Amino acid sequence: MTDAAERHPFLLTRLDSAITWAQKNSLWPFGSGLACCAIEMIATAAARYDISRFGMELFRASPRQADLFIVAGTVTNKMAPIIRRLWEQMADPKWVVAMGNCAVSGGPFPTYSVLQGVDKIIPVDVYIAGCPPTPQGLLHGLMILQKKIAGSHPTKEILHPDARRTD
Amino acid sequence: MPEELTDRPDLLQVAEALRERFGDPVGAVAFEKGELAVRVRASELPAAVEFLKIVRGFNALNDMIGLDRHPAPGEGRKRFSILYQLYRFPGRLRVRLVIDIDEGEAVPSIVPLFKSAGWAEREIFDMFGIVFRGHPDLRRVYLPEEFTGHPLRKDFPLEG
Amino acid sequence: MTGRTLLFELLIPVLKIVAVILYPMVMVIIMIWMERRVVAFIQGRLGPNRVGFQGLLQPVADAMKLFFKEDIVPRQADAFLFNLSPVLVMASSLLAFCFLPLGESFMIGSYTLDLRVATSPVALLLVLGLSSIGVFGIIFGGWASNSKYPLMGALRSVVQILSYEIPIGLTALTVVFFSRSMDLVAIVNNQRDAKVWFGFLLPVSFVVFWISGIAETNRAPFDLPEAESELVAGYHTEYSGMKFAFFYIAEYAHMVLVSSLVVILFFGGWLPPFPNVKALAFLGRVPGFLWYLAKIMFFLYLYIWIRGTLPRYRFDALIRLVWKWLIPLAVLNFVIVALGWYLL
Amino acid sequence: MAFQEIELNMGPQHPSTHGVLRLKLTVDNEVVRAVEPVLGYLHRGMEKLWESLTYPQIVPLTDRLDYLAAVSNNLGYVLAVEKLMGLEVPKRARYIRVILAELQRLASHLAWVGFMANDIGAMTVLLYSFEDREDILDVFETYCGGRLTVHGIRIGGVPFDMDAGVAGMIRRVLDGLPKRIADIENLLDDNRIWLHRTRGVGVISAADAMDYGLTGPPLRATGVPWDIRKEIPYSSYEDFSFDVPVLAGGDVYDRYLVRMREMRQSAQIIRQALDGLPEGEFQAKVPRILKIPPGEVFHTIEAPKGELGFYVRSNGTDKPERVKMKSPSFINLQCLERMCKGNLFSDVVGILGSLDIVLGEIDK
Repeated sequence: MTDAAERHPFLLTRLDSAITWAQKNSLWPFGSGLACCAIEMIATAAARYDISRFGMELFRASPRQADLFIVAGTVTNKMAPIIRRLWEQMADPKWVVAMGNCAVSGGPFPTYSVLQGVDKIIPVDVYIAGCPPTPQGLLHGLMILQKKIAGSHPTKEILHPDARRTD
Repeated sequence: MPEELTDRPDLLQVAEALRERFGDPVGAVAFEKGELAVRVRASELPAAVEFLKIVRGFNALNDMIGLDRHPAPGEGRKRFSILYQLYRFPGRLRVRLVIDIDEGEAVPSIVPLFKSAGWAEREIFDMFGIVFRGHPDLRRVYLPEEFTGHPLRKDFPLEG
Repeated sequence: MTGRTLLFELLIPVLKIVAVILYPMVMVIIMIWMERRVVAFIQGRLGPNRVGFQGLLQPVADAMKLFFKEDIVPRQADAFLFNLSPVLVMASSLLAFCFLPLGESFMIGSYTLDLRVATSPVALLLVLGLSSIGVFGIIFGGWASNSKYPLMGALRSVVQILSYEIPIGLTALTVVFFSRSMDLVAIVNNQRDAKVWFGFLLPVSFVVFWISGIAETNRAPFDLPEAESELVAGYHTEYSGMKFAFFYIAEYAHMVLVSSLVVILFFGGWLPPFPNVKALAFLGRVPGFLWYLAKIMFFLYLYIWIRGTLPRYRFDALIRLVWKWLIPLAVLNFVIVALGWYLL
Repeated sequence: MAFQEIELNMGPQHPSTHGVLRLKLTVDNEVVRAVEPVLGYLHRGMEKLWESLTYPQIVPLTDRLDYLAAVSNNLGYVLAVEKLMGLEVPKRARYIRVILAELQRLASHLAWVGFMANDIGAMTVLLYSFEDREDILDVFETYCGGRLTVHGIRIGGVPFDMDAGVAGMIRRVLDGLPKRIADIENLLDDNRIWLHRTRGVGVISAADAMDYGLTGPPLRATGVPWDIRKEIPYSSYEDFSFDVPVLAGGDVYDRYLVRMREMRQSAQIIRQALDGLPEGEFQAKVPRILKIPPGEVFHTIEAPKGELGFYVRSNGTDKPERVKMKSPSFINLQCLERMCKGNLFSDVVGILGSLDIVLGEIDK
C-alpha cells in the first residue's frame, strides 16, 4: 500500500486536499469558556461577527464530537488536569487554539495558582494574543488555523502512524 | 465627610452601646473616613455580633476580611485580624468589628448568626489558615485540598 | 426470462433501493443546510456561506470530516451494544423510508412503476413501527456508554418517545377511518376522491399528530434528551466520528419521515392544492412529486421555525402535556370521529 | 422505576455553568436533594497579586473580575482608593462615570438575559441580546478603545472627556433600546413555556435572602428595596431621579422582571446624566507616584450583579497592604442550595442562571 502510494503521489495529494478541505471547513469547536475570553468567544458566535459563516457555529458540548479546542481564558492549576483530560477525550484529528494572553503565557497573572501557558499541558496550533482578543482577532486566528490545516497531509498520518504529530 | 464620631450621632450611639456591653477592649473605638470600627475580644465576637444583629438591628453581614501583619505586627499586637463588616438596612449604618488573633488561635464561627458567613469563613481559612470553631463545613474553598500553605499570608511567595 | 423482464424485475428494484438510501440522505443534507441558514436568519446572522454556493456543501464537508475522524469506544463501554446502537437507529429510519411512496404509480409501457420499494397493505403501521425501533438504539447507546449523562438522556428519550407514540397512533387511526386503508398510496388517493385533504377534515388529529411528531424526533421545544445546558449532549455524548454522524443523520431523517407522514396523511401527499378552483387548474400540471417535496419542505421549515422561537419544556411539563392533554384529546377525537363516521 | 439517589457532577466544564464552576448534585428521580458548588477553578490569586502592584496598576486587573461589567469593578475600586486618599473628584468626571457604569449595567443585563434564555433553551434571545450589547460595546470602544475589559475609569477621574461624538452615539443606542428590550420581552414575557420554567421556581423568602447576604436584583426580587445607589449614593447618584424596581415573588421570573425594568431605569439615568453633564475638568490632580498614608476604608457600590465592595488598606507606600474584594456573585451563589432543594434537576440551570454569577469575581 505504501509503495503504491509512493508511486502515485498525485492520488494522495488529491485525497489530501479533499480531506483537508472538509476538515478546515467543518471545525466544530468545543465550547470551553474559562474566563473573560469566553465572552468574546460567544460574541464571535453572535450576530455581529457570526462564526457560523465558516461552518463553526456547532459548539459541541461533548469533547468527543469536537475538532477544535478553543482554550478561552485563564487555565489555573486546579483546572489544568481537566483541560488535559478533555483534550485527551477529543477524537483525532484535533486542533487547539490558545485564545488570549492567559492561555498563551499566563497573561497578567504570574501567581501561585495560574498555569503559565496552556502549551505546558497540551500542544497548541495557533496562539491568539489579546486580553481578551477581539472577535476579529479570534476569527483571524481561526483563518490561520484553516490555512495550517489546508497545508497538512492527513493521508501521510494514516499511512505512517509514526508520522503523527508529536509536538 | 464627617471626621469626628460626634458628627454621626447614630454611629456614636452604636459605639456607646457596644462599649457599655463589652467594656473597653484593646483598641476600643476608631472612627476614620466616616467608618466606625470597634475592636472586640475574639471570644466575645459572637456575642457582639448577636447583640448588633438582634438589639441594634444590623441585619446584613457585608463581608469578612482577613489581615496578616507579618513580619512586624507591632508592639503587643497579634499577627492576624479579622474584620466583620455589618450593615443595617434600612438605616445606612455600617459598623466594622475587629478581632485580633495569633497563629494557631481558633475563632468562634458566626455561621449560626449569618448564613453568609459560611463561605466567607471558608475563604479566610483557605487564604490565612485561621480555624473557625463551630463551622459546619470548614474546608478550602478555592484551592485544591492537597495545596500546602495559605497564599494571603505575607510569608507566602506570590509565585507559590 | 426475457431481457425486458430482467430489466424491470431486477434493475428497477436495485435502482429503487439505491434511491431509498440516497433520497433521505439528500433530504438530510438539504435539511441540515436549511436549518443552519434559516436559524441564522431568524437570529439576524448569515449562517454557513463559505463552502460551495451559499454554503450548500457545508453538510457534505461535515460528513466527510466526520468520516475521517477517529472512532472512539470508551474503555468502560459495552463495545457490542455501543457499536450496535447507531446502526439500529440509522437502519430503522432508512427501513421506514422503504414504505414511503414518493408519488403515484405510473406506467412505462406495460410496466407499472411503483414509486416505493416495498408495497404493503399496512404500510402506515409498518412505518410507525419501524421508526420506533430506533428507540432501542437510543436506550442501548445510553446504557452502553456506561456514563451518567448519556443514561439520563436515554431514559428521558425513551419515556418521551414511548409516551408520544400513543397520540400518534390514535390520530393516525382517525385518518384510517376515512381512507379505509392503511396503504399510504390509498390514503392519498382517497383524499383526491374526497376532494378534501384530511388535515382540514380532522384538524385536531393533525395538530396532535404534528406536536407528537416533533416530540418523537426529540426536537425543540421537546429536545430534552439532548438539552445541552443540562445533559451535555444526551445519549450520544460519548459517540464520535461516523457513529455520531449516524445519530445526527438519523435524527434528521426521522424529521423528514415525520414531515412526509404528515403530508401524506393530512395534506394530500403529491396532490396539487385547490383541485376545485378552475382558475388554479394549472397547478395540477406541476408534477406531483414537486408538490410533495414542497409540502415536506414546508413542514421541515416549521421544525426550524419552532426551534428558533421557543424555549425548552421541562421534563415534567413534557410528560404532563402528553398524558394530561394530548392523549385524552386524541382519545376524545378518536371517539368523536368514530361516532361521526358511524352515524353519518 | 426505582431510582436510587444518584450523584451528578456538573462541570467544571459544562455548557451551562457560565464558566468553570462545578456543581455536585444529588438527584433523586430528577428531584434535587442537595447542591454543592465547588469553586476555585478560576482562582487566579488576584488579592495576593494586588499586594505587589501599585494603586493605579490594580485598576486594569479589576476589569478581569466581573468581566461582564468591567466598568463597575473599576468604579468600585477607584472610589475606595479615592475615599482613602480623601480625593475630591470633579463633577464632570463623576457624571461620566455614572454614564459608563449605567451603560455597563445595560450591557451586563443584556448578556444575562441572553444566557438565561439560552439555558432554558430559547437560543434566539441570546443572539438578539448580544447584538444589542455590541452597540454598547461600540460606545466603549469609541470612548476609550476597550471592548470587554474596558479600563474606563482612572483614579481621580476618567481617562478621556465625553465629547459630542460619543454622547451622540450613546443617545442613538438609548433611542433604539426600548424597541430592542420589547423584542426580547415579546419572545419571553407571554411565552407559556418560559413562564412555566421560571414562575414559582427557585423561590427564596426575603428573610432567608437577608440571612444569606443576597444582594442586587435577586434580593430586590424578594421585596427588599435595597439599592446602594439610593441607600448610600456615590458618584453623584443623588442628582438623578430613578426608581428601584422591586417585586415580591422571589422566584426566577421576578428576577428576570427586575432586571428588565432596571434596564429602562438605567437608560433614564444615562439620559439625565448626558443632559446635565457639567462643564469642567474630567480628571483631578493625582500624583504620578501615588503614596497613600496608612488607613483603611470599605466602600460598596451597586454593581449589576449586586453589592460590590472593596476594602483597601494602605501602609504609606505606593502599594496597598491589602485589597479585599467583596464580590456579589460569591455571596449570591451561596443561596443556590437553598433555592434548588426540592426543585427539578432541569431547574438547576435556570436558577443558577437567574443569579447572574460570573466566575471571575467569585474565584478572584
